Amino acid sequence: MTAKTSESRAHAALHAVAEPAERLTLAQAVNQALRQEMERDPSVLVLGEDVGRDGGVFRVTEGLLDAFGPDRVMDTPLAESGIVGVAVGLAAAGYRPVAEIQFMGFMYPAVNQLFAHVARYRNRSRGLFHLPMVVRMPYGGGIHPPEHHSESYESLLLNTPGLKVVVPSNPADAKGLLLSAIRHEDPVVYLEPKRIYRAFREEVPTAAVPIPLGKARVAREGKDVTIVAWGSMVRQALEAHEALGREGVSAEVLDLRTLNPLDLDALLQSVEKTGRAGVVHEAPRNSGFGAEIAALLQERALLSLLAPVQRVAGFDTVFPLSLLEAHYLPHRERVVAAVRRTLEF
Amino acid sequence: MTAKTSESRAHAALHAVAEPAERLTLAQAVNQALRQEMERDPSVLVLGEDVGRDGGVFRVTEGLLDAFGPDRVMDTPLAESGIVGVAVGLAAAGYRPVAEIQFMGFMYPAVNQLFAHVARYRNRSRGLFHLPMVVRMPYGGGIHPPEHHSESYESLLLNTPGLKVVVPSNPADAKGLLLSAIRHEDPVVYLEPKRIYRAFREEVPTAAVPIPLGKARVAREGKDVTIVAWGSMVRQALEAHEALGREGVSAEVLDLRTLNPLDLDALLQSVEKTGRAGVVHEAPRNSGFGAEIAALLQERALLSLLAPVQRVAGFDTVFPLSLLEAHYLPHRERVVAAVRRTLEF
Amino acid sequence: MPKRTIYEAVTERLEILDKDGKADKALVPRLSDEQFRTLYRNMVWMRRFDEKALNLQRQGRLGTYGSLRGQEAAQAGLALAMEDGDWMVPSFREHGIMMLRGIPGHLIYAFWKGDERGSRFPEGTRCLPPAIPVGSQLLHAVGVGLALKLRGEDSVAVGFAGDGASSEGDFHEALNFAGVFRPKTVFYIQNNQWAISVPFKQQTAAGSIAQRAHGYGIPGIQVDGNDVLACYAAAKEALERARSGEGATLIEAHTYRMENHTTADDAKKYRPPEELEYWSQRDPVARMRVFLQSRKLWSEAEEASFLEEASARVDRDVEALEAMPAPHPSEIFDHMYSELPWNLVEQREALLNEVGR
Amino acid sequence: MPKRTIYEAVTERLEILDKDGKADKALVPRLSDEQFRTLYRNMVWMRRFDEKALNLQRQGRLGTYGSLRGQEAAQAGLALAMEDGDWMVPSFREHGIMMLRGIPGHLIYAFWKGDERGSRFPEGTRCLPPAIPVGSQLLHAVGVGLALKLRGEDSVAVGFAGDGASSEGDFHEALNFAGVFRPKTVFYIQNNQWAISVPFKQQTAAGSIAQRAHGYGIPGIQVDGNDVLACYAAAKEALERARSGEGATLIEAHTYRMENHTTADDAKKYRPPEELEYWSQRDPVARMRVFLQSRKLWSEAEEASFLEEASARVDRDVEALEAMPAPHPSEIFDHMYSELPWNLVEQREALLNEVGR
Ligand SMILES: Cc1ncc(C[n+]2csc(CCOP(=O)(O)OP(=O)(O)O)c2C)c(N)n1
Ligand SMILES: Cc1ncc(C[n+]2csc(CCOP(=O)(O)OP(=O)(O)O)c2C)c(N)n1
Ligand SMILES: [Mg+2]
Ligand SMILES: [Mg+2]
Repeated sequence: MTAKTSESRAHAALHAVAEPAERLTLAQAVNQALRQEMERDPSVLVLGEDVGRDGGVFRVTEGLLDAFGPDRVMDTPLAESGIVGVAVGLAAAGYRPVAEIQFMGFMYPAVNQLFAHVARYRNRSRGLFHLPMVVRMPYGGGIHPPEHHSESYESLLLNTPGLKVVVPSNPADAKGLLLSAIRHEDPVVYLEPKRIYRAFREEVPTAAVPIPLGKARVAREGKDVTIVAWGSMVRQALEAHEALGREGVSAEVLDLRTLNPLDLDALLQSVEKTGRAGVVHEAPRNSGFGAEIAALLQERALLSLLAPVQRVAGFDTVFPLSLLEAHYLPHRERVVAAVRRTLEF
Repeated sequence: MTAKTSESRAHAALHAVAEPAERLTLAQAVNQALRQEMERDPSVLVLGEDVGRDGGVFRVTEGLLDAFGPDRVMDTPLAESGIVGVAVGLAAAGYRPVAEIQFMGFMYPAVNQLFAHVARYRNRSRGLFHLPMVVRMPYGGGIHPPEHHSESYESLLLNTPGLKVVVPSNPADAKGLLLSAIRHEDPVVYLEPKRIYRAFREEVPTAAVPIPLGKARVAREGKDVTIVAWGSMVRQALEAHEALGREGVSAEVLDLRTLNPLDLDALLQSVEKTGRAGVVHEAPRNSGFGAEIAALLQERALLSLLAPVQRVAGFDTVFPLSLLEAHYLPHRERVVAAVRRTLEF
Repeated sequence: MPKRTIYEAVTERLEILDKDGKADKALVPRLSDEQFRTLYRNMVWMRRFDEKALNLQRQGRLGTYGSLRGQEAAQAGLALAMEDGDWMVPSFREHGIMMLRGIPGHLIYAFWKGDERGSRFPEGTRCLPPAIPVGSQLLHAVGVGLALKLRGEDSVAVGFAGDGASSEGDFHEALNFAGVFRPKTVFYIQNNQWAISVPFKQQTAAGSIAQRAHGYGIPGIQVDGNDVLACYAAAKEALERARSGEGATLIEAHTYRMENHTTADDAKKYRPPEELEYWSQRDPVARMRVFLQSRKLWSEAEEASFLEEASARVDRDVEALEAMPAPHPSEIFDHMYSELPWNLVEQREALLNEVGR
Repeated sequence: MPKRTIYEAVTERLEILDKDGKADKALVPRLSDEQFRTLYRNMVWMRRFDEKALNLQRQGRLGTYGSLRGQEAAQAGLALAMEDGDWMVPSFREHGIMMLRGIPGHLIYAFWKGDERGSRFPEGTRCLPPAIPVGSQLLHAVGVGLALKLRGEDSVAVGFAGDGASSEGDFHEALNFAGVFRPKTVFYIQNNQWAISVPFKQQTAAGSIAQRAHGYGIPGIQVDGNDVLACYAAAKEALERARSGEGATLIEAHTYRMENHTTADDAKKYRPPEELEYWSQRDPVARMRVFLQSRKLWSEAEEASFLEEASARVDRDVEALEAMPAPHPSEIFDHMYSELPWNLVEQREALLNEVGR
């Protein structure tokens, strides 16, 4: 609660320039960004499974079909490779498709198109063709669904050069970052933390105010330790910040917002200040992006590190079905414990 | 040359028990392992594109069709998802398929089968079904081919729990590790460093002597620094060892052999001894497996580390076509330079 | 004639019961009265099982659930045609036939409750765990069918998928591999007209899924999926073909999803009520009842006792479900590999310490 | 009749020139003498270009090269049917038609030499870079064709693939999307009978690729791919259909790969010599020459001058290729994104220091 309100204050501040604002959920913020970009730019198209008449299984594209018609909001056949592959052609021929993969767990059939083509087209054609397209994917756990509906595969995207990867953690960022992603000239994979689609409302500027890609956000200032997180896990980091605060530990929370390109300066600045760091993600620990964060910190800030960078991650297992899901997901206590390890090292 | 001969001596020694031996290339060693397992166990099958009549585009499966017939050596249609998906059914119903993906660069269409099914079947069925299957993939650069024929995607496999990942660096290991992989009860992705398929011959035990999975190999003993490598990059590490030796630097070369499960003990033991480490791989640096190695070392050996773990990796770019390939691939001088950075830190 | 015909074939549809349950005598399969009764009873049982699941879900005793209402004939007809040793390679809406093939109902409920133990079926049931990534499992059905052929076994693998799944690349690869390798496989596609909110006519411009078979050199047939006799007959023929080594068949069971896609869905948003009306008039259970009546194989009294029996079985399933102890947290780790690697040992330890074993 | 027909599938094949080049008068497309000559000349040119490439490769002046020998008619016929504004979405064996569509030969050679600059085509050529993952590009052709439809452009996108590629899931997804969205797209499948060492009959149990169209609600036709007039006529019809908004067509050009798969392959290991013999007797260039002769459109003298002209053009391509400066190492980084992120700045710097700029 307190975390929530103080966070929204933080945003209100960040976006003070951009009043008037309204209180939206993350899902509504994404919807508004899509709507505003489609109004602004006729070359923006939306395609995917159930994005039209149904308005998306999370109701994120609700109302777009009525507003823009079936030529700009396309319910596709059930085929992820087809969705991304057709988007490639649309983008190469001058459109700005925003493709939806219904759940990141169903990204796999699209991996050939995404990794072999979307990520490579500009380089392959030495700049003649580039693909200004966005692939939206709800990701992560917390909604108690069947198998394959809870996964976080960002690490796979990050070892594949050519894709920008953006992950908002709150409604205001969700809107501002998506605006930038749609206007961006490089392909962007835009990951939506589905567990917080409706978890809370926050002030979101009514106007279309893009938030630049590649810039992290200090969600909480602190001096003893840096907690690095993105997307859904920022909530856990903020809760840990509150809990640690009560123990007199001042934890800085760095919300990366963009995973590629990483905001290295913000990362180093924070850790050089605090001397301690932990990184939180839902994906399995092994070869997860937390490893890259730790590797970079020991590479570039070893002498500032008073303790090993701690990783709080999913287990190196399949994401469990709902009865065991709560055991898998990183939570406040695990973040707090990791921070303690850095303090007690 | 010296590296080569001294290395083969090292192996000859390692396998002293296993005489008689013959001098084979890595490709011949893989072929021999397949042949011996197919003779030993009628449930072992080989399937893939061009593996039959053609004997494989690298001639690795040469002679198997004639020896075992079309029911056990299947030339499949051109469809990677089909190859792996059909292998899943064969394995679930009691066979031990060894599927080939012609190049790791064409793994993407098979990722849904490999990651959503092969890696998960045992867990999904709570142990009722498991998949004793191997997926062989020639990987890595150095052969000057068209696009998609040079890639190293091991990091994608490693962030996906459920797959054992094995990478031999020499003919003797190639045979011994493949024997274990085929006999193993868990699915194994077996990566073959195509650039050294025929680069050299070494003593390989004629008998079928499995080399256990999950055990790294100290390819060279050293006391000043540990160079971690696998597959094709072990050559570069060994060349660096020689070059450094001439400068009086004693570099230990650790050949991981198995990437999942990682031989953590061997890794820590070596680095706690040397206090310095570098890791070499062809895949892009960002979120590559080198990050995991560095993350683990700073997590578990921070106080032994006299310098940051150095990563010598491919660039965070698409793997270039042949005219620029040599600039991309890690080579001896880059490894030596990285080691110097650890010494001069 | 300028162009020369290089391929000519037709796609057929089989119907035995008309929409009101009147049978085409000539086509009625030679089954015993008891078998006719069984077909009907099994559908009644499935429907009970399904209604109970929806109930439990509403009460929060199950998670998201996918109803099979409307598809009872498609599953009961096939079930009667299958032999004991045959394999099932299901998608996620096959729980009706799974029950008929010996999978305990409480396990099926457990699956929908979010418990992996629900997919550990009794030894020998020869049913692979339900596959969620649509279409992908059809390749497994080809692999199993190929294994059966290679071993010279007398059994067949039946692979299931939906109309939406037929748009995935794996559908194509599976049918093409099946044409080439002639496995002991039957592809059983339940075309229930909807893939969540996408109607079949937006899923493909082909008028049927059955006609896809022309692209793979295997036989294909459409069957009235709400006609349990037709489903039985078509399945029987295809299973025999596979069993005798003549290769795979594509069966499209043309049926209808009477419920929401799952309990997480609201079909009112996208589905015209007239359509529901139209299909309600073709209810598979009602049609078979008319057939039984026409053969004097049905009575109020028997109906009542089926229902009671069915309800009792379903209640026992619920009891068994709720008697299952909570899964132990270590289950997250214990089935990943044949042995626990060091990282899972550590992570398992950490979790057990956290939850206090 | 027990079963009711719901679909009748007929697939046709178009041939105009017989194996010896004799034309079916009624079918000969209405083209000017100059156009007939052009078709022939273009094939001669392609063959020269191809022979030179094989030569360069043997001398180590090109890398692995994939010959198009035998497929000249399939590419020349289509090229003549296409309009200036049309798009090409090639695979890796379309260099013949790429040249005819204005892609400089030295760029094509550069591609096979291992130089990405070879895929930066001149502005406005409307040709996407060659795609190596087989089949995947057909989806791009659907996307481009859809863009053309949405913008109401009068152009068409032609997507290319081979017989092997038709087994990939993306082939299916592309044809199915095309049926549903009716893009301005033509699928042009050159069935050259081999996918490296796998013959077409092992690639699929379907007798043709053209008959796959029945599964997607789009027209499909097979054409004698060694008959340049038939290829032109079939392509023309399909392009017009797409142009006028009537949707996509699947064309199977039934031809033959006369060379090894690539210079890295040795077809002797798997290919019966009789087969080569059979197809040599159906050589596309020879057949068109006979046709020209029958129309008095050919003479020794002209032939000699074409050949000289073709050789001269090809030699200029080689000169242009070898006049290209070596690519700068920074090219590895410069086209990854719209701007260089910090990690590429660092890595680029490091490389430039290493090679000494
Ligand atoms: C590869 C993949 N993409 C998306 C989904 C999400 N999803 C679950 S069911 C479904 C619709 C399936 O339709 P159909 O194949 O007709 O089966 P039905 O639900 O009608 O039984 C979708 C899109 C999925 N499970 N798998
Ligand atoms: C997805 C994928 N898998 C494997 C390969 C390797 N490969 C290159 S060409 C080829 C055969 C292609 O045959 P076909 O589609 O008939 O085209 P052709 O070479 O005959 O022109 C294969 C298997 C590839 N390029 N892409
Ligand atoms: Mg359906
Ligand atoms: Mg071919």
